[in-house]
Amino acid sequence: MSSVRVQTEDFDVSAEMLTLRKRNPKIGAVASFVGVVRDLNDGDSVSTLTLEHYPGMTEKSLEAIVQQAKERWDIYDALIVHRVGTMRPLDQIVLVIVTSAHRGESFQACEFLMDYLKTRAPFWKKEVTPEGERWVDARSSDDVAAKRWEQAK
Amino acid sequence: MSSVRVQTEDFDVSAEMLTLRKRNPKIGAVASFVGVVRDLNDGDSVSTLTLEHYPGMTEKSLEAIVQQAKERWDIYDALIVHRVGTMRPLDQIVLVIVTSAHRGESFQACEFLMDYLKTRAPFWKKEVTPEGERWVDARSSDDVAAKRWEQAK
Amino acid sequence: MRIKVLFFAKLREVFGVGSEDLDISSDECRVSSVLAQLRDRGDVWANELGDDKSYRVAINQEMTSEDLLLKEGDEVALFPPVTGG
Amino acid sequence: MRIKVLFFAKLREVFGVGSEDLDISSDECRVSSVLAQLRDRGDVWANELGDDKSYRVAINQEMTSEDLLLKEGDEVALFPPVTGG
Repeated sequence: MSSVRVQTEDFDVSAEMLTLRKRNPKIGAVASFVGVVRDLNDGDSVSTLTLEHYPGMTEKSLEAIVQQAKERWDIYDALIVHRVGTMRPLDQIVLVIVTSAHRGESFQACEFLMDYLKTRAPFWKKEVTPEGERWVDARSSDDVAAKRWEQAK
Repeated sequence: MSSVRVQTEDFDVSAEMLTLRKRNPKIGAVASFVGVVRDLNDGDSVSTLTLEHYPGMTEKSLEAIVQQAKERWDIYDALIVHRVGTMRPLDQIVLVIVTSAHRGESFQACEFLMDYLKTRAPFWKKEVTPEGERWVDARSSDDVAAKRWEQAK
Repeated sequence: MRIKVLFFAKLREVFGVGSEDLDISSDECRVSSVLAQLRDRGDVWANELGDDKSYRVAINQEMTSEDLLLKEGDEVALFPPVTGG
Repeated sequence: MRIKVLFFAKLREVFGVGSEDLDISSDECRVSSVLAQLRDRGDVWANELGDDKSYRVAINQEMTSEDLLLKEGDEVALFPPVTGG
């Protein structure tokens, strides 16, 4: 089973965790992250958010990121589910789950996966606000977050 | 609604997340951790694990830890659910969920809550192995993990 | 003066009791006085609460490593290092 | 020599096209040659791919900041900094 999925449908965190966990009774730690559509961005209210991606490259880049996490930390498994298409405030956008024997590795790998996904996976957000449609700008804080992992370790 | 719960029943991660999230459309990040019973500990197979606690002090200490996290990071909410009683391998033991606008705060606060919970909340684990019953020893690595937060910031 | 003493986990098992009311004769009672009085029972009490053993103390449901002064009705709990999560 | 060029997000919208086959006349074609050829179209092309603009390049679905040599059939994608997650 692939550890990355790009889909328009919503996901269920409990179900995804169970699928990952069932495979391995040695798992003691499950760290996860869910990204959610906010009703406010850069001071404007957001009515819808549309995610575009680069089919083919998206899956490849996510798989490469998972592979890096597995090489770097003593983890059992990692899953990335990223939605594309149009979403509304409170909708779930992205899910990352990492399993390991002890908690430190899961926490670190989960944050690493999010930081790398944010700067390396070809997704783009367009939001609709009262001012009209606009493409979301990349944040320099995301570059800073991703760079941490190059220095550390 | 209290942000900490001690219970014998299992919990559903998705349902707990939804309850936390519903309250606030400004949430963009949901970090979580689930601790799971492993079938192996210190080299011996584990058939059951029993959690004892100190009613009253448990809730107080968990609430104090959540309060500390809220003072320290810009987060919206935090939830701790900890099970007591007898569990088996693959069972969920503990759940921590943190919500915030951006992901860095959620990740940090979630790991902090687990590290502090591990060293400050009055729970004790007893496991049944082929060698018989035994109380689980505290790990010095947990003390080290908790100490990090005193230096950092 | 009377205080309440609670024992948890391994201490509860070894002592065979989870909770007891303890009468303290001295006027000024500190955590160390309670521990001394319990150790005086000898056997498992002296052993488990010995200086070489690591156990934790909570007063009125708050962990402390200080030798605080106790008052009538205080709840003193003795237990091993915690292992939850 | 023919390569495939893809545009995403804002670039796709502004150029009004998501993908096109591009014939390159020169024998040695690098990323910079493709960019130069696109900029020569003027207007939004010259503007969006100007030196002052920040956009990313992926060759055969891998991001790169190097001016690599391209070969027949390569897939070159141009897009703004990513904003997923």
